[in-house]
Amino acid sequence: MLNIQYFASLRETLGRSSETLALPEDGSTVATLAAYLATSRGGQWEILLDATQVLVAVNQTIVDRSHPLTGAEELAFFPPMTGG
Amino acid sequence: MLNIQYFASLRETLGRSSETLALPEDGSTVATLAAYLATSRGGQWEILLDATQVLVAVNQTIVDRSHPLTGAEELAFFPPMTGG
Amino acid sequence: MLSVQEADFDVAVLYAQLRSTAGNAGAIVSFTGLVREFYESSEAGREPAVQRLVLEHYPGMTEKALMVIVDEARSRWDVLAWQVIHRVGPLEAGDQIVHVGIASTHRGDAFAAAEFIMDYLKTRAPFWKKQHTAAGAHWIESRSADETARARWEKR
Amino acid sequence: MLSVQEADFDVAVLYAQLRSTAGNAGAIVSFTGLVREFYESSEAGREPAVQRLVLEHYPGMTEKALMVIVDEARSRWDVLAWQVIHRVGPLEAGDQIVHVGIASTHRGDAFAAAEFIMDYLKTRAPFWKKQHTAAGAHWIESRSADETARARWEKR
Repeated sequence: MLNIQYFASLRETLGRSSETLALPEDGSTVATLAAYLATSRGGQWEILLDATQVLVAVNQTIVDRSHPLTGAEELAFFPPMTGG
Repeated sequence: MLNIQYFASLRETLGRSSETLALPEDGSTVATLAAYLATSRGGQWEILLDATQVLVAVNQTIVDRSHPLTGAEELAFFPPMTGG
Repeated sequence: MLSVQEADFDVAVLYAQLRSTAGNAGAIVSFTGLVREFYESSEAGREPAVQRLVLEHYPGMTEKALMVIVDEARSRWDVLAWQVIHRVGPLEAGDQIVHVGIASTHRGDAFAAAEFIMDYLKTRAPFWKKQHTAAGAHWIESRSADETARARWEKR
Repeated sequence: MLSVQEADFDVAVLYAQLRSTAGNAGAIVSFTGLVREFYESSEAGREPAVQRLVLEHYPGMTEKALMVIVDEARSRWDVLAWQVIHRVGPLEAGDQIVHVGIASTHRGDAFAAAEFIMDYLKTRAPFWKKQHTAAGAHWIESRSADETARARWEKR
């Protein structure tokens, strides 16, 4: 199962902080998973398609959208960081 | 009168920390004053001719050798700085 | 020494620790970030006074991301001792928010390592700031200046 | 705040002063230089352990030269508050020798102003170090690396 977390403004926009999800059939990369979530849920979820507004970490490391998924990852979606 | 000071290794090399001197006839710039001291005193004083080893301040500001002198200045000769 | 914490930190204690563990260091550079009362907006000039700032992070990933940044700094420069402290949770104007301390043999390395860590921390460590003002609450947007500052460290 | 003094300084007190006078600063950078036990020689590798260092300066000109450097830094960057402390007289290995503290709105300005002041101080302020070791005493020679560090700030 994928363990997905949402942070900061994205968590508030989507109204969700985490969820557990089986890897969808066409979810072989971060990009296809984001597309699956955006199209199957619609509305605010379409923000996941915007790669400049939504960053992705797989197993706590930031990755490109082309990063492959096996379905056993800890995934996180979040806006650009504003620490320091 | 010129009030001349010598600092650090230069003070030790020349065996002198300060002196008061009337502006020599041909001492219209720092360069000609240094040449006057080097040639009239000879020996270790010739180090004053070396503009990379001996820096000059007039009235407490570092100047080029071409800086003009009126004869009423506070002058200082010293090696490159090594503070900090 | 790496710490992500709600508690405030004491720069005096951090400096003493760094100095005592730094061996034969010739240079100590420390950076402390403070919560500013006003935040500039690129569009609208000054925004309302910040009454409170709340810092959220991604526990687990935060420490990992900071260690990657520190390790990269240590591989590029001579770092004899280091400290990275970042606070999370509620903060007020004037509060200390982040601290980076670097001890090195020479000053150039100490300055570069400290500034590198801050520039990467700003854009690569999972922290987010929410600003609470009299006019309401909103998330602070990332500044392109921060990404520009980070990008100049990229190796060509 | 500028001081040329024989006495040691307390970085904790300096930080507290800088923070309290800095107004709405977002960034505080401090640099502290320490006397290193060994000095490298470009030719002969490591030299004998330093037992004592004596710092000479040119009273009057020193303060003037440091103010010129600080004023130039303030004209180039946003500096809300600043401190430059330089010790003179006898020092031992591990002793604090120089401190530069800068408070600024943003971190880039604080880092740049502090490093600029240090690079100019090293090559443009009239301080000279004499090193006393078991093998005798000698004046420390200026390092070309310090002049290179300073020259990169020159405006083209």
